[in-house]
Amino acid sequence: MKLIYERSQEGRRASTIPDPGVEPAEIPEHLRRSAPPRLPELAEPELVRHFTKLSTRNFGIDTGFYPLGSCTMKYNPRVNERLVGLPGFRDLHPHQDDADAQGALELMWRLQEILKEIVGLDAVTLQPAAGSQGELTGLTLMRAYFRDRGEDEQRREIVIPDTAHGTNPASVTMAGYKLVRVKVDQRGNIDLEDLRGKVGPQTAGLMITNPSTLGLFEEGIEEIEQIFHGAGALLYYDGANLNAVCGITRPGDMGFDVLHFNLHKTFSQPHGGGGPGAGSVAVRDILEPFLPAPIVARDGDAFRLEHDRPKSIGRVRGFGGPFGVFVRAYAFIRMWGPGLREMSEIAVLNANYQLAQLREAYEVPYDRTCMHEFVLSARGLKREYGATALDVAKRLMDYDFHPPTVYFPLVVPEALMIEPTETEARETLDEFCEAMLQIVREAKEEPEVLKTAPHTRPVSRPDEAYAAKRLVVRHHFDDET
Amino acid sequence: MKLIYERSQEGRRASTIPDPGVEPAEIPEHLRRSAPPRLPELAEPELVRHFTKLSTRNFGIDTGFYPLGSCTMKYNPRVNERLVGLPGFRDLHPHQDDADAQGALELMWRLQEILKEIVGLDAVTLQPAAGSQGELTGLTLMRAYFRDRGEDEQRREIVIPDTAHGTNPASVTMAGYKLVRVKVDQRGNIDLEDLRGKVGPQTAGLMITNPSTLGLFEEGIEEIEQIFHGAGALLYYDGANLNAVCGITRPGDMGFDVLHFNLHKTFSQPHGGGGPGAGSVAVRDILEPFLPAPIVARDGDAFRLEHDRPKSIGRVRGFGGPFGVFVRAYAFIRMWGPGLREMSEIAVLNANYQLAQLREAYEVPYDRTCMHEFVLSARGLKREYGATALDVAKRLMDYDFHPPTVYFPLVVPEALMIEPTETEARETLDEFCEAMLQIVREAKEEPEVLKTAPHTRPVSRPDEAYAAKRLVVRHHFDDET
Amino acid sequence: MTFTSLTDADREAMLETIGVSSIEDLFADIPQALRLGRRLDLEPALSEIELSAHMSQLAERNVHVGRELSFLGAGMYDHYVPAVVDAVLQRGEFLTAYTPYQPEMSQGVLQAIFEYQTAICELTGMDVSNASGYDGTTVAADACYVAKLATGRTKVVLAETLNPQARQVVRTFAPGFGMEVVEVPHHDGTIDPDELRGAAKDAALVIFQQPNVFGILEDAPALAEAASAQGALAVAHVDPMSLGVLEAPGKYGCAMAIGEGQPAGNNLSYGGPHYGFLAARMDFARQLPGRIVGETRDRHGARAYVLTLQTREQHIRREKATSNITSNQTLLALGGLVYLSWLGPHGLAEIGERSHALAEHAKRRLGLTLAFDKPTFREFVVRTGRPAREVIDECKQQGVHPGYAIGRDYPGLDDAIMIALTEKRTVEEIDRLADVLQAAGVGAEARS
Amino acid sequence: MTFTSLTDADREAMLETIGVSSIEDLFADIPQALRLGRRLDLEPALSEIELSAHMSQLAERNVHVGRELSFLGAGMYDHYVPAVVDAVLQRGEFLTAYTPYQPEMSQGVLQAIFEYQTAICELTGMDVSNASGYDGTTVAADACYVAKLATGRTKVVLAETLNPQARQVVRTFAPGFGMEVVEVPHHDGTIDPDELRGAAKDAALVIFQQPNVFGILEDAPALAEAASAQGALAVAHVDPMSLGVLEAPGKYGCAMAIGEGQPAGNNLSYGGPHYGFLAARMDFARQLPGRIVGETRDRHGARAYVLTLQTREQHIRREKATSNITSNQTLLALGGLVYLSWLGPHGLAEIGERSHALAEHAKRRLGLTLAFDKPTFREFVVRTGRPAREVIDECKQQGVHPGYAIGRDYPGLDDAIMIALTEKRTVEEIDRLADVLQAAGVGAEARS
Ligand SMILES: Cc1ncc(COP(=O)(O)O)c(C=O)c1O
Ligand SMILES: Cc1ncc(COP(=O)(O)O)c(C=O)c1O
Repeated sequence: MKLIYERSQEGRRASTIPDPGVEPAEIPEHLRRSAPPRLPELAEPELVRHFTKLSTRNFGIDTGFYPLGSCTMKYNPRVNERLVGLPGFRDLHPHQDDADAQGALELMWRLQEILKEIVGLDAVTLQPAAGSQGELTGLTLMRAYFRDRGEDEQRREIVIPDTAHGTNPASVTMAGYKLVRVKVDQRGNIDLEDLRGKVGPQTAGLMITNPSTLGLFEEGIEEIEQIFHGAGALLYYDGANLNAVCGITRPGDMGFDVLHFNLHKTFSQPHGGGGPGAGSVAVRDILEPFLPAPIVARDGDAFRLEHDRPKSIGRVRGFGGPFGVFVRAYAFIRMWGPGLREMSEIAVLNANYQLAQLREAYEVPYDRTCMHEFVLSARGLKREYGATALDVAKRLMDYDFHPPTVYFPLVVPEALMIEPTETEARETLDEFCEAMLQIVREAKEEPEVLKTAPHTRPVSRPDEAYAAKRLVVRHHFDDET
Repeated sequence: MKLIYERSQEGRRASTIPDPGVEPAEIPEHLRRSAPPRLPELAEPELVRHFTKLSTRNFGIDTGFYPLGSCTMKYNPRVNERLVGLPGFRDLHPHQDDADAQGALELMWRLQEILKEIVGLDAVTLQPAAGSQGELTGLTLMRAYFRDRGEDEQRREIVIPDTAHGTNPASVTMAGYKLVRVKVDQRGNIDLEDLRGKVGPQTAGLMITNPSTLGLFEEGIEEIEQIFHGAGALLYYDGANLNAVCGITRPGDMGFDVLHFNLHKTFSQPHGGGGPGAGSVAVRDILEPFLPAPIVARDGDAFRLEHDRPKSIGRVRGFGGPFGVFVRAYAFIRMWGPGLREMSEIAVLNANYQLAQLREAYEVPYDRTCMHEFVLSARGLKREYGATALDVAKRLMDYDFHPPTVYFPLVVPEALMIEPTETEARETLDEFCEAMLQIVREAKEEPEVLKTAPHTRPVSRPDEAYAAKRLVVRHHFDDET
Repeated sequence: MTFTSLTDADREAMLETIGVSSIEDLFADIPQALRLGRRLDLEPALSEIELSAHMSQLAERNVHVGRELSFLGAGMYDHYVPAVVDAVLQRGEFLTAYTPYQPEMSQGVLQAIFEYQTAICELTGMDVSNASGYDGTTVAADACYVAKLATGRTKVVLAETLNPQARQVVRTFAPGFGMEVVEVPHHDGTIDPDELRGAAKDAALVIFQQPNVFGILEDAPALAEAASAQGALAVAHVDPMSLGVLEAPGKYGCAMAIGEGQPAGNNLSYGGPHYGFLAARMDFARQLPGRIVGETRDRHGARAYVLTLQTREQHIRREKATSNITSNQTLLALGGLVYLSWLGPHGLAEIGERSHALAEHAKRRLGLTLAFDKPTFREFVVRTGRPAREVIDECKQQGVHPGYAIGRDYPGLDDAIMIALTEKRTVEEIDRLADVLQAAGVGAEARS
Repeated sequence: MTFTSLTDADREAMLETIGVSSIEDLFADIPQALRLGRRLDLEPALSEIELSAHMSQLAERNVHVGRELSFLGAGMYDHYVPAVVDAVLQRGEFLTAYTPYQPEMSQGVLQAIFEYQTAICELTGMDVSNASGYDGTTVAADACYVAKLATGRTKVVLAETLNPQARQVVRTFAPGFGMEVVEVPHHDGTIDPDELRGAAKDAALVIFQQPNVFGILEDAPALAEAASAQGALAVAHVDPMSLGVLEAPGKYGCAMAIGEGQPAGNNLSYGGPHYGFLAARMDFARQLPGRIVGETRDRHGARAYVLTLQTREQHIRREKATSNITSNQTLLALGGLVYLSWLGPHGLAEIGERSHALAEHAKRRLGLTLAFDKPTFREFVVRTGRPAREVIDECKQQGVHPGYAIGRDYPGLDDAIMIALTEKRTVEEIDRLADVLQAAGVGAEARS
């Protein structure tokens, strides 16, 4: 379909800007805009049609099942959209005085308290903008802690398992740490043998998800904790998979010292085609002095932004964090209440239910009870019929499902990582499994159908190499050369 | 796709109702519900998916061009949806005391004033729920007027041209009047010869749209006015086509005594798949005493609902009328302001522009400058290639257009009644015309394509006779016999 | 220019295609004398920004149910409308579509109406429902016309305990229908079935309300039976929110069930737009007003939905139509469907039970004299011993609207207030009501 | 139960399929000692009805810009967000989707991002934009990392007139990046190009802000030239709403342009979520952080959009990635695109001109001493002669927030207030500001 710039016609517009009836004001000539930006020009009806049509070329949770592993694509309650739209939240200026933002501050304070209870840690900063930024914040906190103890120069390494999400190693580098990789054993756990050899006085910490990106609970977690704490190092918990364990087990109780939440995953934020998120960070008391300022503090019935934190690492984002995300996360948790455990139970039940139906037809690299997600391998299909994980993913589209995450974690060849979440009905889980099984039959009987899939979407297999080669990353207007 | 009842599973639900913590209360046994209504049972995620999917099987103005003649399918400004959602409007109880509803009453009063100015009449009731109800209200007002003059027994007839919309004759009957039909002449005007013979002391009034449903201005309107007023009868103006003449000519100035607006057409109300609407009625002073109560009155800076209207015909609907519709209509008019004339100018320009492109390929029964809409005939196509107006309509769907109104007005065989409205861009008008011309070529070259159209919609040519025969008008549950 | 795309270049090209030199030329058919010849005398155009400010100011001057504690009911109720309702209604494909004349373009709304019809039939125990009427008053007039067509009789019998606005609307239109209206007075808040039986002789229909205008439960089965015994159609005007706990009219012999849809899924919106519902036994399907959707199959045999029984309607039958209705209240009815689906049978029953229980609690807590000592549902009338308007004004000073001054509609009840409870109200709020009433000198002994 | 579908029957059937007897069995891999063994200590669950009431109470305790007349700016501005923005963002297909990893499922959002990238490039005069950064502060840190990768240098030079929060964020992360930060102080509100040239020696980049933190127009071309002369990347932190009237950074030699997107299409929302934008010359495309959408063709040759240059990204390159960003701010950036499309070039210029003109009018009308006597854009700093916090408190008593107490960030400005104007403000409102300031003993002679 046309780009909005291709629908544009000179002289059209949707907006009318009020004329304040005052004298026009000067801009120094050499700073004045020389040529107007070629923004779209179209009247409001065309604007609405353009974006309405664009939306129909997109698939969201509201459209159907979206088992994108590691992303926790659960239903986003509609009431939350109404709540963030309350003028008292939506139109509140972040420089408003604390006294005139008590409702917002109370909400943030309550959320901090809730998050602490859920993970069993002592203090929370809501500031980080997303999980990745939470990681960078957490690692920076660890550095500040060690610097404070005079160990920063000594402790330069962060240990990460091969199963880790790409953000973990990337964050390690950006925090100025050196990456040390540890292997995974036959059961999908961290290889303790390998690990012991890699932890020592040079170690700043460990960084893992638990359950891991294989969807498996780290069975040696107690020993791992001893290894790191025994070496004077810290443990970082990537909270991306927290949906598996709320109310069941707590990272703080497992011995983790610092973690980030992905509020947008666990606590149901509309992912908006890529974001926004929130990567709130929780820490054990020893790390609290270093948290970014401001933090919401409570004095009796009053709430305030506490800016004065002398040991703080500083600010990681503007203002107090992505407030709209807090509103939704807080609302979501309040609707579950103390029964939040049930959310995780059903997430895990749903995943195991699907795993049970698919474990015969696909390979299961680590065949254990899974947590909220599971990883299959299409290796067998590839070997026998030449059908790859990508082919399976593309073919699923024709059955009206969003594909799972593919080719991750990297330790599993032809990986298909499936996370159904707790908000899916049994029929949907069944239908997806039927499609997955049907695709296995198709791979056998008519592999071409897979290779050329999808057949029902607006486009099919866009050429990524061609895109990277041409590098057309913006519209070029006709009159350009 | 499945009905919501077919997605239903016993024991599921979306709602949680707070428990007030008081003693349960009794209902007398013989009045208690014996078996629960089988409403859908599903969790909120499934609910949202169901209706989201249903919506994708529907076509609105936001989807594309919707030239449904006589229905004025113009763009519905999004800001209006925000405005009706303001708590001060949305959550205002209609029994609220006038003193605590001043904003709402002022809005209604202002709308009354605006409507009077637009049509050149003296008083307005906002109460009627839709155009049809406006008609019935207007006719009932006429009867009250004549009753008051002692002429009700004598004046039993309402004259209506053959071009009239079906609601006009239906309303005449429901108001207890007798229908007298008058013919249309070669130019699409009311046949004055025929008319003169039909108007006399037995005549209560005339009921027409102007422009007529042929999209043509009634050229003899001045004479017609004299005929009716000369006979002591009244003139009723069906305001469905007001979009053609705002700021250009006024029904009151033409001599009409009573009219209804279709606020939802002219002043852009989302039609919501069938409604809501509003059929506000304006009258000349002689009819004012009979208007339904309440009416919004102004005393200085205060506004109130005036209930005490001794000669009133009584109430035609609950409360003051469809308030949400007033909010949108008022907002729409305020955005145009005194330049509202331009709205009608462009509506008329757009229609003539399309007519100019289509007048060769289709038959134009009355070949004049049209107003905001025009009527083509597919008679030629039918004669030569067997392609009917219905076939043209169905085939247009494959070009992503909503078809025009077909087979109306009745005086035109194989009628296609096209109303583009002022909110369409020239390119859209062009694309539609190209499709219309392409369809003529198809009719010639591959008529089967038309006969079996549409080919791209979820269903194609549902069997209406079969529906009427079976009369399945509700879901029947499996356990029913 | 905001909602139109016409540029000067467009204008010129288009005029040229048409073959005229100015837009003015397009209006040549309008006699000069009738041209307005001046700009409309309207206030200056507002941009969206200015409009929003202006409308916010107007809205601010209304005391909505979020700004005071309100026990107003009397036909319109402050039930909670969940966010999913708005989310669905704001989908442009529903919002900006019109009547599904072309089924291929409108399966979405057609199926939704079919589902709505099913829900209304389930609630009321009827066989067929139309796609909606204007509101809870106009469907009463609609029912009269149906009854006339079905029975050939012209007498309309209304219970005095039917909502006064509904009775007024019937009175407005009955003469046009060629019908005459008779009312049966209430005794101590309810209708006497025997008296009704007498009045129903030769009547086309009898309309009564359950729960009635005072919130009181009529002996609805007996009223229906009294009407039917005379060959009149028994029509129950029912509150949808009561139908999780009260018997469906279809189960006690009614020919039709009608009502106001607002409590089930529509915002209060100062009285509209809302939907009225009208459902009937299958015998009357061909006399019903308005749209009806039926199931059928398409060219390929696939299930599909269409407007059916169109031969009843004005666009086909014209002066012989069963009604003149065209635009109806589909969007609001869709809101009703989404709401009822959100509730499910259990949610609906819970709202009924809990609103009712709260009302009974309020009766006890307030300890005021009841105007009528009969079983009620979620709404009841108390006597305050003072002019109701004064009491209401004093309570409103304290931010509480205690209820509806029903003396406006029923003489002799000038000191009465009708108090409505919904699931949104709490025990604490009822305590507050008790306090402000007490402060207004009402129910002094009530403080516990 | 509200957001899950699990019935008891489902549960049993599912456990049976899995082959376990209870849900507890599924957690067998979790060591007993680590199980929580109690319910979470959280407040009782709320129904949607109760939640709405609770959240409304919280929201009511915030004084939002609709409740007082506000001249607050300082990086976040009260521009009008039109209704179309919400309408588009609330489309479930956009709202509830995630990163377009599978282009066939996500052409809608991919094309939208491509359109957004184009709009940002047009505004800034750059060749390539990413799909969004977190906000206007984090993109400053992003720019540092890009510059390090691109130049191999490690020195960061920040203008002191860059937003203090942005500077703080850079300072937080620079050590981890292996970079050190130098600040160039302002003189009388602006940066001296010559001094900057000195500081920029061996620097990876220089970040300055236009208009700067005081609303003052820097001699941006000269600053860019001073940075470039030293081989440092010149990075302009710009306000999108200024770019209808102020020159595009790409036109005066900047390597990158970054900024806070909030003023262009996002609600204030107490500081987030918003979008940050980051655009660059094509030379730096391979060093940019985050998603970038590119045009390509599909299997059938049709135009299509995909995430491109993914080899920069963490999921491919892991510890060698140009950034760790995954989730970004696409929905907010989409809001920006819709907003900028609603404005068009003329609307954007008008807002710039009119906000600016209102600000100049306010300067005249208030007649207060300016903290710095230099040309500004839509925001300016005045001295009140009294502690700013006191003045602000007194004005707020009258329902007017006069602006930001910038002394918080810049010592020596304790009596200064920064006043921001947008197109939403009117001459009457400026009069009101003058009145309340006067009542607070500020600008006594200003009353005309
Ligand atoms: C395991 C894991 N860790 C970290 C992240 C990064 O989180 P975010 O996308 O919020 O930056 C993700 C998700 O993308 C993830 O799946
Ligand atoms: C010419 C004409 N008159 C009357 C009506 C009836 O108006 P409404 O649908 O609002 O009842 C319509 C529209 O349906 C119409 O087109």
